[in-house]
Amino acid sequence: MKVSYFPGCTLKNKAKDLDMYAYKSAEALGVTLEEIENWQCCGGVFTTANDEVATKLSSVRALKYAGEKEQPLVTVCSACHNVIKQTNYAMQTNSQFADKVNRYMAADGTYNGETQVYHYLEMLRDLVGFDTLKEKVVNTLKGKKIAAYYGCLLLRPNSVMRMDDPENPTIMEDFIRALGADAVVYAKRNECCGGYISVESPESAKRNSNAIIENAKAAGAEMIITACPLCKYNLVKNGADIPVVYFTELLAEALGVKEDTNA
Amino acid sequence: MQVNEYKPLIVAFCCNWCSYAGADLAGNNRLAYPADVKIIRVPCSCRVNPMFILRAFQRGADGVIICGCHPGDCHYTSGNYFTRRRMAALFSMLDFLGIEKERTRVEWVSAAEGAKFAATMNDFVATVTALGENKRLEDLRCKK
Amino acid sequence: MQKITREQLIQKASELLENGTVSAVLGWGIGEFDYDVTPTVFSTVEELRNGFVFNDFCGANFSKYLVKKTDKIEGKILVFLKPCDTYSFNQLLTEHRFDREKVYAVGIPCEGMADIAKVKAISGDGIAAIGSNGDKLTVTTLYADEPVVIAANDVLAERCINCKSKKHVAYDELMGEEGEVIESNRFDEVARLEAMTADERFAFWQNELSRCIRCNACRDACPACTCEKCVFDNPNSGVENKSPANEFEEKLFHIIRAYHVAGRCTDCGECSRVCPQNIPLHLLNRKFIKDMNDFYGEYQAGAEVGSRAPLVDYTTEDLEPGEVFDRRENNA
Amino acid sequence: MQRVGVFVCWCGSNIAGTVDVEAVSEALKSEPGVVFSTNYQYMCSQAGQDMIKQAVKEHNLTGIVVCSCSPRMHEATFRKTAAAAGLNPYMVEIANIREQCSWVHKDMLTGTEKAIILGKAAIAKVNLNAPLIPGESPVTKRALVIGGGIAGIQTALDIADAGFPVDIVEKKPTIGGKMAQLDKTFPTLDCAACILTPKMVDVAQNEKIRIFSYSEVTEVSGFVGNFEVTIKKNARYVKEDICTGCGACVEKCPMKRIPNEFNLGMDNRPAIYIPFAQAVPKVATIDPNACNMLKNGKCGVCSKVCAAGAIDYTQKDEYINEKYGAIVVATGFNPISMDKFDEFAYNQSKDVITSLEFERLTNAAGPSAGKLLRPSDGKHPHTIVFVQCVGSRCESCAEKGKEYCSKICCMYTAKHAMLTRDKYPDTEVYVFYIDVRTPGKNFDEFYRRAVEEYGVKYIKGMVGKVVPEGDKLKVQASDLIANKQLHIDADLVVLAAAIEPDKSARPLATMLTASMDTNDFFTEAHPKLRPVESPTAGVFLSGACQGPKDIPETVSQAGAAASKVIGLLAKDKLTGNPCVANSNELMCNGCSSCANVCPYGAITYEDKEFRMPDRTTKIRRVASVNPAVCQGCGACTVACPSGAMDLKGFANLQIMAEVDAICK
Amino acid sequence: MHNNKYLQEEIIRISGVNPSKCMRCGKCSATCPAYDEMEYHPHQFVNMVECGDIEPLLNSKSLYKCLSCFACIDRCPRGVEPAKVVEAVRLTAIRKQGANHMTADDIPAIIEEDTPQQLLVSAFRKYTK
Repeated sequence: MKVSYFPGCTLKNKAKDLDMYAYKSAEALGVTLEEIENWQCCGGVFTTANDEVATKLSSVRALKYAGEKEQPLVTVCSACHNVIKQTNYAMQTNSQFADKVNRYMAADGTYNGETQVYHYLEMLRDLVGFDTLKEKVVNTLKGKKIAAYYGCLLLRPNSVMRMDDPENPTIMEDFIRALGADAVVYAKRNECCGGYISVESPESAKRNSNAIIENAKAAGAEMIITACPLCKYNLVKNGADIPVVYFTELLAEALGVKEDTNA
Repeated sequence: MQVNEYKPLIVAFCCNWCSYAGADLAGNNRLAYPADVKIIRVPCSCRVNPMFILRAFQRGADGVIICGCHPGDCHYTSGNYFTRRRMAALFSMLDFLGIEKERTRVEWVSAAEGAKFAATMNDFVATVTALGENKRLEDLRCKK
Repeated sequence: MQKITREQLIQKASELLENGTVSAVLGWGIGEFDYDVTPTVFSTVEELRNGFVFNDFCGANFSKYLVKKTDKIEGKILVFLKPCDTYSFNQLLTEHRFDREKVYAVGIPCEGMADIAKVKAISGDGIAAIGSNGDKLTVTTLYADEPVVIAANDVLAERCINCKSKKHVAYDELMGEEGEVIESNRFDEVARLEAMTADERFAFWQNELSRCIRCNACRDACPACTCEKCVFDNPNSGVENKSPANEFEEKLFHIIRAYHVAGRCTDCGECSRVCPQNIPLHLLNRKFIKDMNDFYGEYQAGAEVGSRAPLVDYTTEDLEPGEVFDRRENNA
Repeated sequence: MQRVGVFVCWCGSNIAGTVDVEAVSEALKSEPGVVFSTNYQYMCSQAGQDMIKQAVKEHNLTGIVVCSCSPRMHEATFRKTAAAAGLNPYMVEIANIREQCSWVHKDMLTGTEKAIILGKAAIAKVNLNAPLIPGESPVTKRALVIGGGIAGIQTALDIADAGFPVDIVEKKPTIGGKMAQLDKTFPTLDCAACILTPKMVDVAQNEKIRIFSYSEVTEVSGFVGNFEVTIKKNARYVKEDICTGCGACVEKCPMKRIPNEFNLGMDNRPAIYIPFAQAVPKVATIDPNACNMLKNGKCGVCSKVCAAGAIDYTQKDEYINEKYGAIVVATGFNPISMDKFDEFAYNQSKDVITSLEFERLTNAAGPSAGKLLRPSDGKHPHTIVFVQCVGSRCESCAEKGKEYCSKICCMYTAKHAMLTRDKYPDTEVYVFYIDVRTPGKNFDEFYRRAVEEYGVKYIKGMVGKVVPEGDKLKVQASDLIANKQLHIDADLVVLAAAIEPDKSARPLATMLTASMDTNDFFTEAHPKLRPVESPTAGVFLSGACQGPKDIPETVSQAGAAASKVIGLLAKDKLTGNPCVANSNELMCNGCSSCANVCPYGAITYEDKEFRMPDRTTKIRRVASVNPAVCQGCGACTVACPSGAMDLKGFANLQIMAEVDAICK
Repeated sequence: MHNNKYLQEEIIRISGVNPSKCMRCGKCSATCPAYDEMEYHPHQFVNMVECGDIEPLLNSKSLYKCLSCFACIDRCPRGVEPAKVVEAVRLTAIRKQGANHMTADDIPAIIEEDTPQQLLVSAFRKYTK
């Protein structure tokens, strides 16, 4: 299986792990990630304003590129996924917006939201299948108590993201279980870590991040996994005293390709 | 807006048990729709003979809409299921003859759906107004 | 060229008349011209010898005549049925239009009938005689010195080119060999029209229907149009009109006629065969048949007695009238 | 052609405000057949009706057109007026110039124009009207009540009290419904069981009432006065007439760990069970999904311990056919699922419960024997947060929740809060509310007592998130009055879940051809004037199946439904709807198309002899309609190719005349 | 209270939110993770836009505290979408010339070794036009 892949800015810099493990693991699962040529930054945040067009064009280009290859577009970073999925939804449902965008895109031809956008986790669940994943696990993580941290960007707004039940999601827990570990369920897993507020009011981000860690620990977590570099940054920077790792790293470890990557 | 505003003539056949009551509810709630819509009450949407529809077009109607109970909710158990088949066949035939398919419509509107009734009529009138006068059904025979 | 001959048919009819199985024979009678064949009732062997014909112009579907004739005759009536006629025969039985006990049906094979319009297009007018020889028709006209020889296949009627079945679905006795239901291309023309734009379709039908002279031949020949009183003849129906009163009327007539026979029409093609203006009326019926096949599953009227036509049936999951068009656009 | 009188109603300013009634009556004067035309302030008033009667006499009217409100409102009124004036009541036609004209159009000119056209259509139709005489049909003097909660119980008792036999069909093993699960009832705080169980016993002992428990209605045919119903009696594997309800089997059954639905899964019951001590009928039922004997033929303990020999593992579902004159729907409600509201952590913590679960927790017969203990650890909760409107009052297109107010939550939450503070004064009780809605006798007083006397903390605002952490539930909420975000460490969170109609209501509505609204509540025939009747004649509504209701309302509606049923069953004959199909034999081909589409089997065929023009006779098969069975839908009229089949009151010519009048 | 109709309409247009759908339940503010940072809370944004009382919002630091976590959007029972209102007001404020809430000059003070690009990109997208 070949899919188009949008890595995003951070995955080529501060979150190289997230990217590399994603590649290695996909390979181990028989999926080829074909990186979008000349991809540009998604913008980090989706602007909900009806009249913002220019900031969404790079997402549309990525979507169109995948569409032309008749491939689903896969993202790993929660923020990229959120921005691209919301942009795609706007292209599908808001004809005024789509019209404006297509005028900008005139030279490249029109796009109307045909591409299917998958988060890497959704790819594992819907395209690969957690059962298949389970079979490919080499190093079982049995006995590890792992808490999934979704944050906000993967799940909301649910009317667009449609990844899972936004209040009681299970996709990451199912992922953890597929790798053989115990999934720790805690209520704050879908509460915001503070995101970019750490620029504006670091204390606020600290308060939010700490509450999340505390809640996960109270539920018995020994490790937290996340899909978002910013989440990881906030949780770690604000003093997480249990490991916070990217879910792809955990995946690579279970699939036995982690050492490869480091070598 | 044009000075000589075109007003279409719309005939709506409404089932006594659902959409006619739905139209009453729209009235009770003062949900406006254009006066171009004239309702004929029938006991069930299955009472609507294709002949009535063609007759309406023949006499100058620009659009005909049939409203019945939602499938499964027919007061007579199965009337609207027959309506659904009859009208699917008839509308497809009219389209086959080159007559604008937008001039005919079937909608399921329950007695509780006053808002849907008004919205449906507003939409249908807008669609038919955009099409303009019904010429084709009258003119099929005359070569221009 | 038919595989069965006039002589064979006369012999069969005579036999059945003489042994008392039947008291009359419904067959093709000699007309003014060789191509002008008229449905006729024969009561004696002599009448048969003098008046019975069987040639490439015996397209008439006798099923409909049974509705009236079975009442008029004591005992059984013999009817010759080509494969396509047997569907109409069954359909009329489904609708209880005649008493099966009063009919002795003999199935005969059919190689397809000729379309006189096509013959005339080749031979020219003034046909004096048409002979049949092998797969050829020999046409003698008043104006040509030499008879024109035409390949029978070149003048096959449209409905025979698109023959849907060589199989008889009803008979008491079968002459010749039984055929099979055929995968025909009969819906191709409908599909071609469907693929046009609405404007093109409108222009097509405007051209066709504008020629209608409301002679009612289509209705009178149609084996599904056996109403005791047609709504168009009934002053109390509200739609009576024996001749068109305005531009709309033919359309109303043809749409309503097609609608009234929808689900009951066996696609025998009599309407188009008898139309003096050569309007392809069968396309209206085929459109309904094609749609109903598409929407509700394959259904062939008359294939079996007692089957329920799509328009007097339903399922709770039927598609919505509005979805009809989405479906077509998606298929396109 | 008729001699038509036209009567245009002003309906005060309801019509006259947007329709020039004078112009309408004037314009309609010159329509064919019209010999008299006038307008009046209130045609439906006595004076208005007298005016019509007077005009009939003076002008020898044979047909009447009233331009007024919807025929669904006053058609019956004006038909009676016509009858009083000596006309056939079906010589009246109504032009609906209120609901479908003056109320939906704002401009006087267009309103008047349309009213005139609607009037013309009615005149065109009435000119083709013929006097109709309704047929009669007998009434089966037995009623069916579907649902055995308080609504069904009250309806059945009231009907039986009037002397008519009643059958109750209840899908659970016992009657009693939701009320049997409640602890106390607002606003008087009577014990629910104390007031309900005597009624249940009354039902059991009433000779006129039969109870089909553990049963469901599977098929309904017929019409008012003459329904035929199939009831499926599910196999309970216990002979109902022999079982004494001693409970020996329940005690001895080895399969003890089946979630107890009566206690909402908060404790367990055996595979053979009696839902609660006062169950009616008090007989055991075997849960076929849990019983080892039924699943794999191993066990048989209950059969061994049953002294009466009531256990029957071979019992089969039984189908009973019965005739009824009237049917009452009393299918009740359920709290909605909390699955989609996990911001409140219902699926994450045992200590987040619904209000109905709270009822069981405080009920002496409940899982904690009436002691308010946390389900997780059995400890006494010191801080309780009640959350109102969970799933109620949501946007209509919302993916979760219901658009309507569930009506009962404000009061039961006040009750819960008050009772908690009363029994456990050391408990802090918070109630988060959007609005407190307490219209009802002694309701607001009750709520105020909770606040003022019992010290319940009512906070205007909503809970946004519940985070279980350790043995606490961290509640994050807003206090809109103080403009603060609150963080409360609670021990128990109680969600006032929205209520919705029982799931069995939708298929039942289809069987009964009774209409429902978009929320699956049954629709009443008129929201104000006929609140306990469904639009389908002979089908009545009782309790929460029609909309959210508390117990007092349910009981009064149950009584109202019963009185309607009694009124119906007291009649020996019902006059039918004369607008039925009829077949013109001369034109009928006997093709069977009409019979194929008739939902009632009202059409039969016979061979009839006809004289032909040539003096011969001919026998033909023709259709005939049984007017007592035909309900007048008209499906046959369109199926008929020859136009032989027509519908009285909605004849082809009449409808075409309306079309012509509108399209002129 | 000043009713600024122009700004009100502008914000309704940009956000696509109909503030009159709000039933004042306060669930948005109950669920907001940035509540304590804000002078005006999500429900007040909706309410003040409905009243046309926009200026105080334009000048409020609350604009830059919203995390765009969309919790208020998903949990609102009436589908009001308060976060979109906050976004529209914020854009109205920073679209004015020189009104950017953050400039490149601010970066050196923020940046650390492990600061992910995503943080800067997001902050720029939120705080500048």
